[in-house]
Amino acid sequence: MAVGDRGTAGAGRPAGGSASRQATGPGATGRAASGNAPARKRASALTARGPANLTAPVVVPNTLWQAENPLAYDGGQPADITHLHEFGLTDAGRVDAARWGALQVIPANADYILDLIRANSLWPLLSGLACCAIEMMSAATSKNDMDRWGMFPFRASPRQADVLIVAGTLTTKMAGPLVRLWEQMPEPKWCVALGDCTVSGGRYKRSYSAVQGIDRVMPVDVYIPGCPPRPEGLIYGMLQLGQLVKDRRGHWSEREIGPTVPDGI
Amino acid sequence: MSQAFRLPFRIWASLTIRDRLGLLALVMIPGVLGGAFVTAIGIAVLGPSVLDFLAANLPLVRFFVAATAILLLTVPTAFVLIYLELKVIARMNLRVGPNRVGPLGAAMSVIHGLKVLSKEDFSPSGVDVTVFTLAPVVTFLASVMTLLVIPFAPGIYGQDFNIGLLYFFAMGGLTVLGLLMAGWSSFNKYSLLGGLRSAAQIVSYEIPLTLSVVGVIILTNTMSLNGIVAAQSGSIFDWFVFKQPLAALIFFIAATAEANRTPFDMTEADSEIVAGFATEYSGMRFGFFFFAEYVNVFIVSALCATLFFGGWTAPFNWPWPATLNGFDPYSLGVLGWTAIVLVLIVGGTEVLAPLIRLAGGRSWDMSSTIWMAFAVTIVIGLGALGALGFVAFGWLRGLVWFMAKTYFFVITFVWMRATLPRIRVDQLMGFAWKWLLPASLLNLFVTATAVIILNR
Amino acid sequence: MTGIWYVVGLAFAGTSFVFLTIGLAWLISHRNRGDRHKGLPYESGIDTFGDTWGRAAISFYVYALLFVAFDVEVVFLFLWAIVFRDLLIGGLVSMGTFVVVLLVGLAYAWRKGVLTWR
Amino acid sequence: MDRTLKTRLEARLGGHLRAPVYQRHDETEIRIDPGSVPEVLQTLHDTLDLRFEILADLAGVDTGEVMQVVYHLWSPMTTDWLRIVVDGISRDDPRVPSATFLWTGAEWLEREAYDMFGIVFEGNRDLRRIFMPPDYTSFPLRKDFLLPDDAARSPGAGVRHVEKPHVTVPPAEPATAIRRAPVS
Amino acid sequence: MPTRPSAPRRPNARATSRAERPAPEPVASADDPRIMLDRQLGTLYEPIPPYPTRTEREGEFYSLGDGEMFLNLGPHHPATHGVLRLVLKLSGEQIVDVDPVLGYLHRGVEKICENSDYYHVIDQVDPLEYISSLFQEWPAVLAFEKLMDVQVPRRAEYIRVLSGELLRIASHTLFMGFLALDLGGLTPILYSFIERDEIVEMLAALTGARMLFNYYRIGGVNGDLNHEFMSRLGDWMSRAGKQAEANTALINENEIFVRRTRGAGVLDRATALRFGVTGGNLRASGVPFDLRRAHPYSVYPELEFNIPTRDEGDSLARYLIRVDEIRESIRIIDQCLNNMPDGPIMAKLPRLLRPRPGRAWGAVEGPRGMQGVYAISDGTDQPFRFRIHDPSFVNLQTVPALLPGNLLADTMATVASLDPVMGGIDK
Repeated sequence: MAVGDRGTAGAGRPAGGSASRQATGPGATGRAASGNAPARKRASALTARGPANLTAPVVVPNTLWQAENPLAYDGGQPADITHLHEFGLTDAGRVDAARWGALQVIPANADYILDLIRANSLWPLLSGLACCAIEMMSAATSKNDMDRWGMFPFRASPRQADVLIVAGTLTTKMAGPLVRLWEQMPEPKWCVALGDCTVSGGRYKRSYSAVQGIDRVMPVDVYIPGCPPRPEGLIYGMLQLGQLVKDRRGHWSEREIGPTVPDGI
Repeated sequence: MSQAFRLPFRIWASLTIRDRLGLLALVMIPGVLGGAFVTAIGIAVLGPSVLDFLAANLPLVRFFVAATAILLLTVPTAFVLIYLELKVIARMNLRVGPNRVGPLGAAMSVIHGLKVLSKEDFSPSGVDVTVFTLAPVVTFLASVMTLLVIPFAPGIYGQDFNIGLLYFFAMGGLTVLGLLMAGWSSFNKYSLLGGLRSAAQIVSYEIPLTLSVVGVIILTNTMSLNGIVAAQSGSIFDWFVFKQPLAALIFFIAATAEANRTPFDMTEADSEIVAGFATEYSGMRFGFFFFAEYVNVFIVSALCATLFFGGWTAPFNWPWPATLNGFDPYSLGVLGWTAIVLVLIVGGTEVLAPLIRLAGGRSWDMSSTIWMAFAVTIVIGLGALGALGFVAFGWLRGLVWFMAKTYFFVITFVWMRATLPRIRVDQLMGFAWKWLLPASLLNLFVTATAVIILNR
Repeated sequence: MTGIWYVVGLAFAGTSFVFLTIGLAWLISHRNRGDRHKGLPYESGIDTFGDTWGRAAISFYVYALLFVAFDVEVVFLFLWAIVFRDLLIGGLVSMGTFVVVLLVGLAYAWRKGVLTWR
Repeated sequence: MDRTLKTRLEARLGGHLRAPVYQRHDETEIRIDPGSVPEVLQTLHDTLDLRFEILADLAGVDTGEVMQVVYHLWSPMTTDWLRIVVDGISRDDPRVPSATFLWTGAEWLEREAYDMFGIVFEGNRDLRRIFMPPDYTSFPLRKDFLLPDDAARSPGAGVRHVEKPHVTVPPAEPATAIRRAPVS
Repeated sequence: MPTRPSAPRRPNARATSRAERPAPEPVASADDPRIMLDRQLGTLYEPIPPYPTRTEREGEFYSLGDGEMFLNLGPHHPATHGVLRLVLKLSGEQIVDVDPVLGYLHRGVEKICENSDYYHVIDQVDPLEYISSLFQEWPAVLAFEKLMDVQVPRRAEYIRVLSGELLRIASHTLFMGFLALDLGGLTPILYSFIERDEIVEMLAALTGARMLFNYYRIGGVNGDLNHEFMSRLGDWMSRAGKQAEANTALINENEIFVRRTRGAGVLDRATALRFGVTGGNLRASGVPFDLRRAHPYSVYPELEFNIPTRDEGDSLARYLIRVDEIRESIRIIDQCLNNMPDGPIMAKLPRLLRPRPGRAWGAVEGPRGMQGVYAISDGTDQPFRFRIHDPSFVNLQTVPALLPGNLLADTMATVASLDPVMGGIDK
């Protein structure tokens, strides 16, 4: 969809020199050692490490957020499910039966009308992580004015926001707070992944501390590639989100938890 | 929710849509029929006595009408103000502002409000749910009940208390209670700071606010707002803004702080304490805080207009004698007016359609021509009726002037919000206690001395 | 004194209005779906430390005390202002003394540095 | 490059230099031992004809065999950057005296060096992890910390810190096992 | 955050089919026990973080006095630029102590740069200084050119200075807007973004990117000046000075703004030097240290401009310094346009760069201070060590020294006036 200035510029340059270099380096023994199961070992930096200690693998515990409710999101999944759309294939977490409590006739019809309203009043959460946040602000300011579609009042508190625009690289240290923010937003809520780093890891595909695409920790409704995408790209993505809301009118119980991309993108 | 409580929901959810509809019909049809029957019997039997009862105490009827009108008018007022703020601030920011939803985005605020209505109303685990739910109620009430005493026009007011001003301040003071409840019950440090700030701020600015109007009371000898407006009727120079300029200034500043507007919006300073007292609020309970803020702005502006700018009195006498020289609009009666309106509409359409066809040339087909003519006729007719009413009815004249003055101050508040940064909390307090309070006392005693000296 | 009943009636009407609206919102709004994080207090996405309902700083209460003193004064001033035309010079003198006493108190508080936010 | 600076440096702290002063472009480089860091920095900062007042940078370096801490200083008395390479810090137990007694601003720079390399700065009163989470137990910028070629396909990609186990240097071919920086 | 009991492991999604998947149990409502906060387990009432303090300073910070409480600003907070997290120890509204927590945007750029070749490094360092990313490329290419003894053509140097000063103006304009926004003013940020968007669009005409340009090259620049860039620049320069005056007049004359920033966060000369603060923050404290003069690195010796300096060292001074620097930058751009030489824009270089082993340190004066790069080459096509020195990292470290004793509202006035960029701070 919205193509940024240089598309996925600088997304991790596969192997090339580094692979060959590491083959000459300790990667030779590293590959041999990489197979064994990780055993957690707390080794303080202050204790002198002999070669014997160095050979033992140092495994870092997962400091990410883990869902208390396994059906809600992908928290605490075994590592074989790395993307939420794989989780979405399993219809676990899809069913929303508790949503309407007593009245399942009236609100289903109410949704049909209310989603038209929701699509026209999407309040983003004022949360900027990195570079893309500047472009997000630029999209809200005079030159290209998101307020025209009613996307303007950037709420500072997640309790009053509708859309979480994840603008910028999500690191493993920030993932916990961000997922908690997403959790604390009231239903109905949507998530927009802005920029390559949030879509797929982008230029930090090879980093040791960046989450490779936020759809591993939270559901995403609209992906906006680009590094960074232009403000027009963000506005187009938000309009596509509004279209997505309209397309799903009255079908909230089937809302997919995982990442969903509207047609035509 | 306990399992037992959830059981009927489970059963209900297990039904199909058709079964649910059938079940609903099974319950509702006899209910509706029976209700209609009982109502008919009741009207037949009790109708006359009820009418006599209502006729006996008209003030009660009047009050019910007033209360309904007030409650139903707060929401549109808030919507108009929100749209005004969106659009005016956008213009001041060199932006366009909402322009997709409705003509010029006029429906934007309504859409926002309905969206807030349809959001999940979530109360976090840590909060004190009772207080958490009561806080927006108190805040909203505090702003709505002050509307009871505001004279919109001659004869159009909720109630005319002889202590109207005191009642106004008493009710307005309830706002701090609501904000403090919200901040305290939210179990959130931002909310706590916001609530405490609002308490200290509103409490501090209550003093200059009330002291600044004492001079007006000395001049008018009454606390009834109608009396104050009546005391200012006449030419523009009878307005108290000319007799009490300092009081007017102090009142405006203190009122800004009372309404938590920029530059005094410490309570929801979003760059310091995220959303202030409303941080944990979502859904409609947040929406009522939202409403209350804007209704407060309206009320404060209305009171500024009432106390110092002559309320509904016209700033100048109508330049030409505005009489319908003896024509009494009531004499025609409903039928007469209906006939006139119909004739005007049909005739106007007939007259305008050829003109529009001539002006538009080929581009207008017949139907659109006629519709256009009809619309133009309606607009012209409404304008004519409005002018007629403006000349004929005093209350309409007063309402127009009152609203004009009030919205002038509303625009001023919006302007200040777009322009000024926020002042620091210690500067806020210092300003209230070190400048406004002595100034208002000074104004008070200068007024008293002047009254003694001039002896009038 | 029927005015109080008007006030009570309007208060009742307003309360019912608010609760009816919230009830309507409850009908058409979403139910919650999420886990424990949703109930946690929002503090920039981080766990909060310490008791939120702990003791607040003293500076807030000092203003409350000042407010009580001066608000009572204002109540007297209102009544005094209404009848001011009747008691002209005497009323001015007596009220002047009353206010001056309070102002001395304010000046004392000012001197003590109460009015500087802490 | 500033020749006079070389003579000044040799005159002031000749005893501490473990290698001849090396000058290239607009940089003057001296090499010292970890033990003499406080003395050298104090001298450079206080001496009137040196007056290296501004700590431009503090960087850790892992050459694969030893650790280094590199200071860059700026002085109004010369047109050169002064680079102080503290050489010969053992990789197993890297310890360097802190520079916070002279430049408070070195505190976070040292925290970063500790976070990335595990270099312990004795005397820094706030030597915590600064970038990585507190319970992180590895040092990313060490040379035996390998990036996976494609993080997406590596075990535990994304949702947990991507790491390969530490390995020892096989003593057989030290020349090729770890690329050696052109030091000494 | 403390680790929570992990979720029960569901069977492998690929292995089992939908039929044998356990029926999901949705959470019913807010008062569902699974959402209810169990006060025993939650860290809600713990006065301090649950883990033992690791250092002396941490122990001193995480000890509560009477009537004090901790307050988190950030990592998600409207006023902390990006994901900075400030843990404040408050008594009432007064700040007792501050503990900045970084690393929420640590992307491991240095490690990635050490694993990518020299051309790729220039692209990788872009997002660090994401408001003015050219100043992050500049020291990198300086250091690399020192490594491989490249002589940069003068036209390329002039183009570098021209684009750099343009971006400096954009960064300073944004700074004013953010400062006003954190003080509660709505409008200045929008005017700032108008200016910034114009500059950035004209740079996009030059470099092809709007934000992360990847424009400087080792031994030159990527593209020559083109017609669209020059025409946009001409339009902008014709009213740049007037526009800057208009934008600043909105804030300078504002009594509230001046009262809030004057005397807030005073950073005296000695403290600034001890902290190693650079850039406008240091010049606001009275030290005329500007690398463009203190250690000239490009064609700056040929250009004439002043180094504005102030002595107050408070937020207002830091703001006014930026205002003056905008004027100076406009002067520099004017001179660049006047005596822009003709000639090549790139030096002759091989496709695969293998500089001979050595070490180099390049530093330039960015909008926030000294942007430095320390590069070690070992003869391969990838830097052996690539160290990035960011000014805002050093500037931000003065916050614990500036804030205590002030009010909560002063946090924004001070942090915003230091003008941090979290991308560079967290690398």
